[in-house]
Amino acid sequence: MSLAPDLHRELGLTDDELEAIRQRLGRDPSYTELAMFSVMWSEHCSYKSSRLHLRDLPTEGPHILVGPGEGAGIIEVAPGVSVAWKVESHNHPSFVEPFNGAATGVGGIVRDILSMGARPIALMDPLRFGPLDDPRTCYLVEGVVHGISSYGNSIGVPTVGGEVVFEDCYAENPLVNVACLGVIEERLMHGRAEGDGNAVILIGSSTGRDGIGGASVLASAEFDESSSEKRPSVQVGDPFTEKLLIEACLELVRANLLVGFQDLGAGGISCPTSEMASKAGTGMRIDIDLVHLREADMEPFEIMISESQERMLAVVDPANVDAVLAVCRKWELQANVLGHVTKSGRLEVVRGDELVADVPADALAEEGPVYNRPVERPAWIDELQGAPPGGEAPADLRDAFLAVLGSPAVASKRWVWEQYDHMIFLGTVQGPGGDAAVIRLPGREVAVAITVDGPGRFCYLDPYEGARLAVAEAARNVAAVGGKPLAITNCLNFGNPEKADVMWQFSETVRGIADACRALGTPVTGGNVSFYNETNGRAIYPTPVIGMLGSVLDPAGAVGLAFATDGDAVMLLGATDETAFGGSEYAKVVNGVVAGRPPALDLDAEGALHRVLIAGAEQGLFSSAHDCSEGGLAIALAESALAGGRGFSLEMPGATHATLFSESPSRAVVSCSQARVETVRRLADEQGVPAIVLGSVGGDSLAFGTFELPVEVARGVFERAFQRMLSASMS
Amino acid sequence: MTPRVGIVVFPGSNCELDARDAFAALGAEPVMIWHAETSLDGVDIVILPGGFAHGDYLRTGALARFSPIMDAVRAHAEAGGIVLGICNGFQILCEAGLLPGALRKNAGLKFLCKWVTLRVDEADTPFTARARPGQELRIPINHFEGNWYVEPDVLAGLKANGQIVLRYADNPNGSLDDAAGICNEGRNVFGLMPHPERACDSLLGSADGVVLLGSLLDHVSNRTGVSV
Amino acid sequence: MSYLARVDVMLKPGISDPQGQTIEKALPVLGYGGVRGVRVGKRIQLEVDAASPDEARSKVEDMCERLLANPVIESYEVSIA
Amino acid sequence: MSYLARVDVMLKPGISDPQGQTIEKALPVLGYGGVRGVRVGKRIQLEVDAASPDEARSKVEDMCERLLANPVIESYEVSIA
Ligand SMILES: Nc1ncnc2c1ncn2[C@@H]1O[C@H](COP(=O)(O)OP(=O)(O)O)[C@@H](O)[C@H]1O
Ligand SMILES: [Mg+2]
Repeated sequence: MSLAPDLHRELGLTDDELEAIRQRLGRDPSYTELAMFSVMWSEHCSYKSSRLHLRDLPTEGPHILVGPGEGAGIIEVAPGVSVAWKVESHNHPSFVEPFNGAATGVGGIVRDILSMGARPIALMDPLRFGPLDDPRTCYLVEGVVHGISSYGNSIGVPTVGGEVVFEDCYAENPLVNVACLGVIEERLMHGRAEGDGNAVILIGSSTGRDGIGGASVLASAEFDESSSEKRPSVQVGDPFTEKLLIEACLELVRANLLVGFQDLGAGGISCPTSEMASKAGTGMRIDIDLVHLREADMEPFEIMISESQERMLAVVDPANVDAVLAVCRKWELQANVLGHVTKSGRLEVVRGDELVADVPADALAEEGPVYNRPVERPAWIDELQGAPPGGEAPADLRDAFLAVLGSPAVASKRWVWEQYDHMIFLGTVQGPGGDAAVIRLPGREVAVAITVDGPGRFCYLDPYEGARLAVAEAARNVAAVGGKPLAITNCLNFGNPEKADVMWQFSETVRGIADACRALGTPVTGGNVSFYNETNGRAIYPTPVIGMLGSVLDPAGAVGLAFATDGDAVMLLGATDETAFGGSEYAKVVNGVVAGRPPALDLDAEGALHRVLIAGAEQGLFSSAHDCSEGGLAIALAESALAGGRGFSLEMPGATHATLFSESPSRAVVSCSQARVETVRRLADEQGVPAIVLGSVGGDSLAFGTFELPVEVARGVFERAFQRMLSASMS
Repeated sequence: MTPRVGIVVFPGSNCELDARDAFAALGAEPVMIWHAETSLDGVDIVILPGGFAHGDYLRTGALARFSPIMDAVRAHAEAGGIVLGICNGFQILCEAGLLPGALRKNAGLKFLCKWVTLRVDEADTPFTARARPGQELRIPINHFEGNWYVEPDVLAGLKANGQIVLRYADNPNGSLDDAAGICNEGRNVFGLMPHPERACDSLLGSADGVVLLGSLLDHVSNRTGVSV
Repeated sequence: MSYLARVDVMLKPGISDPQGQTIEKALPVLGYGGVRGVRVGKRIQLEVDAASPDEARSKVEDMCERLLANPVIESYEVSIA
Repeated sequence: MSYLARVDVMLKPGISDPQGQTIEKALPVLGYGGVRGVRVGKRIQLEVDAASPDEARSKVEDMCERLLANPVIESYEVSIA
């Protein structure tokens, strides 16, 4: 059969890519094969634009059991205790249909974690939207939050933290990233199809025409106009089936009935079949007539690339097939033996006795194109960095404080996280609202601290510095609760990689992440790249979202951000650069400026601060600890006060906007009993970290010295701002 | 010998492990019971845990009440045995007719996961014996359908019989008469929206849930001579 | 024979309907005045095998009584096509 | 004049309906065989002020596009009484 001349282009494959496919096959691909290549060689699945750069990331460390390349990274947080940690993006689907886009985003990352044999025990949702005064934004916020809430709550995985950020650049390209933490129960699983003759079993939902809108051009003549209607690009999540899938798969892993397994996500059945065979150096032969279909007369290409949700592919020793099917039946899950593992090194797809695809597994999974895209530092960056950062003094310091406290980025996100079950599994020692979440692992006495951070404004001003700041802030959040930063996962959200300036932002970002991770000893265990977040030529800020994971060996010793005791001393750890306003919340909110250079970061000073925070927590010195980030010292103090429901008074002379709102990094506000001030000082001195007493906890007002206001006034602004802005622009 | 607590697991339940761990920590012996079973094999207490049985599709609890195990649960209840439905379990007991009323979407049309304060308005039940009348308990809620409703005349009867056991100090979901937890006329079947199993460890924010779960264990220990 | 059945399940009159109220509040904001009494319920479609429309109807009504509606708060209507 | 409008919102064909599928799977267990194609949607009732049935209809269809239905995945039918 000969293909229409530019069919491949409509499928997003270049002429060169088609030629490469011809060479691998030694012939023209069939429609079905072309569809399979189009998804497996897509940017999303093949990493063709990012792979060269990602190689520079440090991925090894004594506690890293599995690095990039599998469903999720695996980190040993304590002897014999391992966790899986991974972040994924679901940006575009969430823009098209916020509720289902976000819901299926949760489902996807949860199956990644599950594919390692780990029980998913926590989610985090870094979210980015356009300006909050735009009704469209509010529609998206409501839909995305409801989608995450209804899916995550139903499958019984707590959503313990996240981010909600608002910038104009995300208006047409909202970012919905989701991170998931899992704990290895019995044994680690791998996505490998070992063992000639082993059975290949598809478990879970039936397969429909979900998410193949793009490939509709392959529809053969008998399909009428409504074919696009027949192939909705929107996928509806089914959390109930996902929950059954989790329990059934974990039971299969516990019973050691699986040789290997992998989730189905982008690429549908084409992905795990080719990847598992390729990783094991084997082949696979499957009959798609055995796939449990949701709709009649589906064509082979539809079955092979359908992205129907809630499915897993398992490779099983023939002797165990009945046992596997029995477990699936108990959990009321569909399970079908599709075929078997071969030695051929090829993925052979038959329908009945017709061979519809026959391609080398490596060609699909491993030999996708790799591009060294042009990289060029954009001219506009110099102008941007040269401009004043917006650190001018405000007309009124108190008003400025309230403006920053009530800005969408800083104000409490309670409206969001109260819609998430953040307590199930009885492990949430610290949940949303703090620095890092502290999650005690089920049935174990150790906990992990997890956080997600992605300072897009800093990265826009300087991708390299911004990326380092992102890693530093994430690690600081973990250290603030007393956790030892161990490893990161990351989601790299960018514009169009075919543009040299976007690729420059990307390469600079990866370089920054790599340097910071080396300096802080936190290797990269994996992540995800999302390109083409761009509309009408307008790209988002370069937005690397860093998911940092640390260990907390004594959960009871974890430190919270809330001021706890009247009379405690309030101390600032770390040096303040009073000029660090580039990309700061103050500059944006008070002076309407996003320009200049981001705050200068010294990674040695950062590491030293972390050592002080961790040691102080271990020795039980702190009543509270909270890192300084958005809004600087003023907001850090206010958040600790509001969380503790008690005020403070600063004794330091003449606190100016520069002292209070500068966002110089590597700083934290701690409180401790007066008796311990000297011990804290000594601890800080040993690490070369400046430590000064700012004042003391107590009273019912935030007394900054140069101005002051009642705790309850601040609370009203902080707690109500977000919902007020939401409902305001709904009306 | 220690009280045996049977925890019924429906497809889509998700708080069964939490219930298991909370009761185990209180010295009871948890027994997991799959919904397709037909026997409770002699457990002292039956728990219908929280979650989303059958995805909460159609209506919360609508499909779960037809599970095979529910006949045994009904028989246990009719024989005076203790049955406790937590959150989704409460919804299932209402759908099954073992407790009066039905649970509608929260008045605010939002899922709510937060700490609330409950007031014990009936301290003379097996579920609240450890509490003082009027005692306040800090226990989290976690639901979208916790807005309890019952016909006015039925409500009058329930109040007269003191079957509204727990009330919200500050009604979060529009529930009729601020009801957070109720019991049947025989005072052996209980349902509540809040999650006492999530409040049995001060490291997690509160241990007030022990008052309620502990009361049930006391009750069966005294009655059957088993001890905790 | 197979019949297409439509079931409409609504909250009983007098039982407050937060979904309806929310929509009713949102409509004026979007510029739709003069809208009252918004009620939101479920519409369930199904194909039933039966010998006659009447048999189909009684089969579906039976499902409503036992499963599709909750008599405490909901009322239902069945139509057979 | 005021008109009673009924709006039926259903998922478009091809969009999977997990809720419908789950109910369909449960029915045989409850002794209801021979039921297929279960789909669950929304039924919305409202009273609209309008000069004519046609005006009422176009007003409501307008609301469907903007608020009552999600055109990306749902289709709707309006009937005016
Ligand atoms: N930004 C990144 N940094 C490091 N590894 C990455 C990054 N993006 C993707 N990877 C790794 O590449 C592999 C493929 O990524 P992805 O397609 O997201 O995994 P999955 O197939 O589970 O969705 C994964 O192991 C992932 O960890
Ligand atoms: Mg922080």
